[in-house]
Amino acid sequence: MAVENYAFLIPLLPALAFVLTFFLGKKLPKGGAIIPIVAITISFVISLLITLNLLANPEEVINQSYSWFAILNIGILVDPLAAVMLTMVSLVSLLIHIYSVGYMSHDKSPSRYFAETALFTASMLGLVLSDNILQLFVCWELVGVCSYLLIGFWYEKPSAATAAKKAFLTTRVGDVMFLAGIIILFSDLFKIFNGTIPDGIYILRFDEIFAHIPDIAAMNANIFGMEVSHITLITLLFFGGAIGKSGQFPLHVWLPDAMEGPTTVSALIHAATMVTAGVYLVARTFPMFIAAPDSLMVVAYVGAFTAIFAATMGIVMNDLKRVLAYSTISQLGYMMLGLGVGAAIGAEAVGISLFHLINHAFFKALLFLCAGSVIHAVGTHDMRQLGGVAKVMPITAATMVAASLALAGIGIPGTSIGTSGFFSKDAIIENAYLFGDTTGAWIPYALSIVAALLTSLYIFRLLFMTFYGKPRTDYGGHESPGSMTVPLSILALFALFFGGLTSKTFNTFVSETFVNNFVNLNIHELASIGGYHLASHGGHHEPMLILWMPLIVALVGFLIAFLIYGLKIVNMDSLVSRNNPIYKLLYNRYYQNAIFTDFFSVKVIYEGFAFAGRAIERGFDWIVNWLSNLTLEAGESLRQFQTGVVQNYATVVITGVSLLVILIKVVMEVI
Amino acid sequence: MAPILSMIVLIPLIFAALALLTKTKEQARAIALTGTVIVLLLTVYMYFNFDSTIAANQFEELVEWVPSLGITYHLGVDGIAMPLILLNAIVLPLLVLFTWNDDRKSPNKFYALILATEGAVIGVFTALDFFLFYIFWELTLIPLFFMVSIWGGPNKHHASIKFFIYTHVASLVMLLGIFGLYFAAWDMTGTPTLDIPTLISQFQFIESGIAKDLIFLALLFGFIVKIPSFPFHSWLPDAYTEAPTAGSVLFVMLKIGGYGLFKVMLPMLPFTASPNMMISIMAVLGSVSILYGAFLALSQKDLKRMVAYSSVSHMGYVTLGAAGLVSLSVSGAMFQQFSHGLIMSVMFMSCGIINNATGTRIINDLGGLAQKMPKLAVIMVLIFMASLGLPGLSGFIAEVSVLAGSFVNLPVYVMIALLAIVITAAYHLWALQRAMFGVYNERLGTVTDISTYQTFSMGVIAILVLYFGLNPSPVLDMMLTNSEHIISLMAAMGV
Amino acid sequence: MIPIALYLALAAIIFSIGLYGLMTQRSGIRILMCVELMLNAANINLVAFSSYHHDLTGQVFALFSIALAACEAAIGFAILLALYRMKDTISLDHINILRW
Amino acid sequence: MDLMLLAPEITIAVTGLAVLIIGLFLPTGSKKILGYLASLGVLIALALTISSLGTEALVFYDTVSIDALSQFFKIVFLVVALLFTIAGIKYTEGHSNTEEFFTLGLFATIGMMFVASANDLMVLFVAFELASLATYALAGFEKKNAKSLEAAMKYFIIGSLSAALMLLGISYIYGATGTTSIPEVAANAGVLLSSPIGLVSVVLLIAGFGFKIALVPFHMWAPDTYQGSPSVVSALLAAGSKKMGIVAAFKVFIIALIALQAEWQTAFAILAVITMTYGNVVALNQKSVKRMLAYSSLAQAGYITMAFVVLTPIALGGGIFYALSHGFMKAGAFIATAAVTYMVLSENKDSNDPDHIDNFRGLGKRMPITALSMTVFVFALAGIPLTAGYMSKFILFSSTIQAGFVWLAVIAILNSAISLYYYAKVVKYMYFLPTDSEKVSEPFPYTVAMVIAVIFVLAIGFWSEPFVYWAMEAAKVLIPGGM
Repeated sequence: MAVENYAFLIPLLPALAFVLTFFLGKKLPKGGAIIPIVAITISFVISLLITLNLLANPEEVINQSYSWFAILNIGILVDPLAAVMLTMVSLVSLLIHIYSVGYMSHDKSPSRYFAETALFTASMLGLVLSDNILQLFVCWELVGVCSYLLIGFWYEKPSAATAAKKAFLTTRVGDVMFLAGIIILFSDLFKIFNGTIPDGIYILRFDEIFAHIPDIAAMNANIFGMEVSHITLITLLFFGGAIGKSGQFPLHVWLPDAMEGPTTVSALIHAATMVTAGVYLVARTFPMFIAAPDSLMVVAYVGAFTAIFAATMGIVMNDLKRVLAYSTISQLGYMMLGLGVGAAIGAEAVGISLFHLINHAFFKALLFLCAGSVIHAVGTHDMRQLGGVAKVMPITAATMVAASLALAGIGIPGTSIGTSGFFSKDAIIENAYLFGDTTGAWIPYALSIVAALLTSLYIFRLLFMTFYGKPRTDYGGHESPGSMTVPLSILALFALFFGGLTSKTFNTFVSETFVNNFVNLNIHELASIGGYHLASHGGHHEPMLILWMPLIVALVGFLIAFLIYGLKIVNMDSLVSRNNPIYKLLYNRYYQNAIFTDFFSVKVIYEGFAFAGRAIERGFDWIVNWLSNLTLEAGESLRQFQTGVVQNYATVVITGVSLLVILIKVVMEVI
Repeated sequence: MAPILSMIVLIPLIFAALALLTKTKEQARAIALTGTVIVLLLTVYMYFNFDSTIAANQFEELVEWVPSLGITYHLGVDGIAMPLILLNAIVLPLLVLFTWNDDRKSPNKFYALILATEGAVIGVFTALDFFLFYIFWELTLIPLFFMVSIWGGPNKHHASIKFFIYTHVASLVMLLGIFGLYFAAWDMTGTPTLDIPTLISQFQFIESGIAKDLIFLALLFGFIVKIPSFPFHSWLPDAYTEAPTAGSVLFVMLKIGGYGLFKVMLPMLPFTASPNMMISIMAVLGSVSILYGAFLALSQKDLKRMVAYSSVSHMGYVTLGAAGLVSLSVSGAMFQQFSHGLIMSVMFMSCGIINNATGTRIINDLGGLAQKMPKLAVIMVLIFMASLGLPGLSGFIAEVSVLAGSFVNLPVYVMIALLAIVITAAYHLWALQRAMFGVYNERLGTVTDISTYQTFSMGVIAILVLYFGLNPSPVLDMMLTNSEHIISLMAAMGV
Repeated sequence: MIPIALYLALAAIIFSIGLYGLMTQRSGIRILMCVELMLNAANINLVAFSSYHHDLTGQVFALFSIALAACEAAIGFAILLALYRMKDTISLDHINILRW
Repeated sequence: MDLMLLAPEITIAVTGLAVLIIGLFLPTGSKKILGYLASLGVLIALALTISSLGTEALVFYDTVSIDALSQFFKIVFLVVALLFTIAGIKYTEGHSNTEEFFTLGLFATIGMMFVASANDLMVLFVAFELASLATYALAGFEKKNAKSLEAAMKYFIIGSLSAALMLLGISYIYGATGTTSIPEVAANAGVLLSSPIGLVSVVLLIAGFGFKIALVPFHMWAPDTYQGSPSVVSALLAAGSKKMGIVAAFKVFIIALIALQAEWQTAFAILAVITMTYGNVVALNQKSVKRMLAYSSLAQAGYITMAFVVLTPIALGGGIFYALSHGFMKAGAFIATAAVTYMVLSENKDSNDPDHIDNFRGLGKRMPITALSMTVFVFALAGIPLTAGYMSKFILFSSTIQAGFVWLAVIAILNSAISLYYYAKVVKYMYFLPTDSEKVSEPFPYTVAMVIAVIFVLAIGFWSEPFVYWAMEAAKVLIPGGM
């Protein structure tokens, strides 16, 4: 099958669409939306064909490399991991594009919007396709800048412009760590090759990197007195990048603000693409993480903590989109946790995490698009002003319920009945249990369970406040047009059934990536480099309670939400008050804005360092000016020497003669 | 073979003289455009006949000049010089177009100075004799000095004199180094010569270690002031800021400091008495420049001044990469020169346009310009992204090569430089956000978007930035050839 | 025979007197005279050395020097005269428009 | 004895006398011809000198020597004289005593030429005085002008003092060695080593020559005189008579007193540093262009003095070459100032400070040729490449490094950098500061003189080979053998 010869078209077509839309879009109806839609459709078809082909023939991994510059290359790598990502990204992006045709129809410059989203899609697809870490970084950054452009799409709104900047800068902090990781990796490989790299070998290619994991692991760096293996260092730095991109604590602060962009952008960024890039990065370089158990531990803890941390804030937000934003952060935490447990279960972790990633992409895109649909219709995203929207927008409400069920992870353990989120999230939580069982680190599991409860609580709170009951204000509104509801419905189907249908095959398919193909060391050897052994998965069975636990807490969460927001048996005003310190803390988002933005960036960097810098700069200027003034003043005072009286001149001459005699004597003595 | 190098050096100078004789703006700019386009055509011809697989000097011309002092008229280009000549040849015609419709006093002098600078700068890149090299080196000062003094901003006198004297001191110190080298070689071989390749190859035979170090440091000082590197950069913000837009662009074209670093310093480096100390000096200066320039840029209120400091920061990569002593880092540093030239010219053009349109460059006084100047906004976003090192644009290639390459030998310094990346992003975005986005500041009055000429010249450069970001090979290959050559020399010495 | 040292001492004394006068006097005429003193002190030296070496060069030199001193005096007086016409004074203390 | 060897000197002498005599019979209105006559004479002498380049001979009982050094310096003096006479044509316009001006100038030139070729201290002293006396008179040429008279008075008094010091020094040398012939002094100079007389006479001679060269602290007259004298005369003083001091010092110290090398090398090292630094620093704030040029002249003298310290053939060649370049640059700069002064005075007869820098405002528009020439001169003085000044500094400074005097070279280089400030200031005034005044016609003879100087300044900078060659040949006279 020749479809692999067209794999390079997957990112290229949207990129081309970007150029065409950018220059021609204004002249076409609806901002030239048709161009990216067609391009992405083709990308999706190719991706799907490749995925199907890989499913049938797992060994037919596509890997093509071309020299780029110096000893670096560009190339494409489509293995199962990449293939599923490609398919998901192109599909979700396609649906969002179609949805946007309606959503953006009233905007001033839809062509710019479609151009930017096309570029965004292209970058994301390019990221997934990369066969080397540098190209991945390139696309990673492009994704970042596209998100900057899209979040700041309504740039005349100061808040949008600020949010865009914040998003870019915060992720940039992670990017720098990522880049540092790449640089250290490069230099290690460079040294391993002794500085002479044979032609045709591209040292930053993943297969090349993985082949040298033992060598890299053998290198140690001394950081503040601690001996750290380079492999741990590099993977931690990579994870630093992932923290930024995937909104993990503490670099998640940009994500809620990113809601300033059009809702479709939020869907694109928070559901399918940008935020998953971090997870993908860790998954992509998972063999390295396997060899660095300390890093995996960090991944697990950060993931679990982020999951609960974000969820707590999700329950107090009143802004529809913000709740979803925190939900995204929280779910990304789950994905990270899923990867982190790899220290216990090996390559399967990639499968589990990716599965949740894909499912989350569908239901989160759906949630955002539903929210967008509501906002589009009623013109506000403050939930306190909504209520009873279900009556006005039945389709939107129905799809929203489907998405919420998926997010909450409702399903019956042990069967194939359940929403997508059920299968993937449960798997993660169960594996977290296993992780605790194997390594003795129970905290991630505990956090993930509580987070599951909170997840259910905030999403049903959202449902009740928005769709249930009576309108709190007179907002009018109507059901959205077909171009919007059709994608919603398709996504709803995915959100409900994708997990159930694929849960058996998906995991093996994706995990295959690192089990047999592609990496010349098998996963157990890698683990032994890291100094530990993977648990044998086969004979292990979790207690029944553990299997049911996620569902139970989800239902508890629903119940609480129903009691408070559905039946209103608890007076909200007593809880939601300025006097409640917990509420205050949560509502103010743990004061992180104050801490990060105001204190850290503004006060410390801007005022502190910049002030110091200016002072030093003035110092330099002062030195230069002082020298020049000194010279000028010396000139001025030496001039006085020339009195104009001729007798003085004679005196000077005569004194000069005498002094010269003495000076010569002295100098000659000295020498 | 036609003396093509003499032609590309002399044609701008001759056209400069012609431009000086013109009376009107129309004549002057036509002459300037003709001259620069001829140079561009010749350079392109030369580029396509250039063998990028060898590190040797090509298109050499050699004529005796002052034999009793060993002075020759010796020109030639190698892979270090070729891209920089190309940079000048490309940007200068566009600069002329950019200023096409400007109204200013004495346009004849203005265009004459632009042409003279081009000739002098290309002269530095082609000279293979230190005497000639120094002549062109100093010759670059004069037109720029006039440029700032005549058409500069309110503080032009201070800025021009400061720039003139400051860099002149540096040149003189460099001259001392040249003298040392010249006579050391003369003593050893018995024949005077100022031929650059010969002198460089003689450097290793100098017996006195102190003499070698002093010569090296003197030359290094001359070059890094021109780059400029922390802490010798203080002429730059004033000069760049006070210069008219064209002057700032010409300053940016002045890549002679970095050129000297690669052409003269690196081949000599392994033979100094204490190469490790020299490497450390360069590495410290480079990495501190990157960080320091970024912080200073962050604290600026004036857009152009911010860009000027960002230039200090970016040029730090050149020094750092040169000190990295890995072919990737060295070629990356060379590429940084090339890329920085392209990016900064558009940055300064943008500053100029904003200043002309609104009458202010204070970032906080601007706002929402993107609504009134959409074309400018697109170009500016692209070029700001390039400047902050966005992949896919030329700045990234350079920076990542420098950082990755240098890390092999200089991990700590690279880590310092990495700290600057976020700050770099911060000030770029801050400026973009405050100046271009947000609510339009009505006090700025009515502004119109950039003219066709301006769009063309900025657009072409922006496209080149993109092109070289995606496909750096056309210039990077020859840089790599040369840097590999340099590194192989060092490897042979066991450094 | 008078030892050469005495001639030299005499010359040195005369020269010093000339120097002293040059530094302290205000009148242009006196300054001119001091200059003449100094020149002649040197002439004494020359002549003394000439007789010491039994060599005529010194005396010839002295003759040339006397002639030159005369020329010098002539020019000097001419300048002073012109100054006097203009300023009605030959006190050189106040002639200092050119300074710094 | 072949009188043809002295043909240049004779030509000048004859011309001088002819000018003087013819002048007596001409009415004031038609005295312009005298200038042309003088110029013609200088031109012929110049041609004769150039044609005799390379000859070596001793004449007048070995008291005068014709060699590469003397010929080279004679060319310097004659070129300066040529510029002086050409510019003088305009300057003396309307003066009743034109003939005196040219005759004095030509006589001064003869004095300088004989200093260059003196092989005997007596000849040297007499020629030195001849040049001095003529220039005393020239400095006071404007006898109705208080400044000119004051300049002449100061020049005269300090000059006489220096002459006395020099004569005293020579008398001691004569006393110690028993001869005044330079080669014989050299042969017997060993005696001086053992006695304090040696040191004293060295210092006295340095004071004597230092007066002409204007080395700090013997320079006191120079700024005042250069400022007060007519600009054309200042040109002769700065470009010509200063070089006379240098060539005299070359001959006396390097040839005659080489045995006392340690003493005078130290002295010159001190003086060079003080002189260049003082000159440059004080020049920074000057408002009178002539005074600024005078201080710059000090600085340049300081650079040239470095040749005495370094004392390698290349350094000496560089010093000699510098003397040539400086002749053109400084003469040109003063003549350009003369043109400006003329312009200012023709607009306002009572102008007090015709050479004030404010009068240079907008000169680029008012007198384009003058302004351009002045730019070339000051850039050359500053040592901007492709000018004579750069080439000179190149050779001189580089040889300083070669000889290991890095500290001296560094000081010189820093000085050179400082000097850029005040040179650039002149250019700034001429081109960047606005003026309301109109364009004026530029006086033709000044223009000719300036253009000649510009051509040479650029030619020496660009086509340096012959000049460098002859400078090096001249240096070989001082230190035979060479490198």
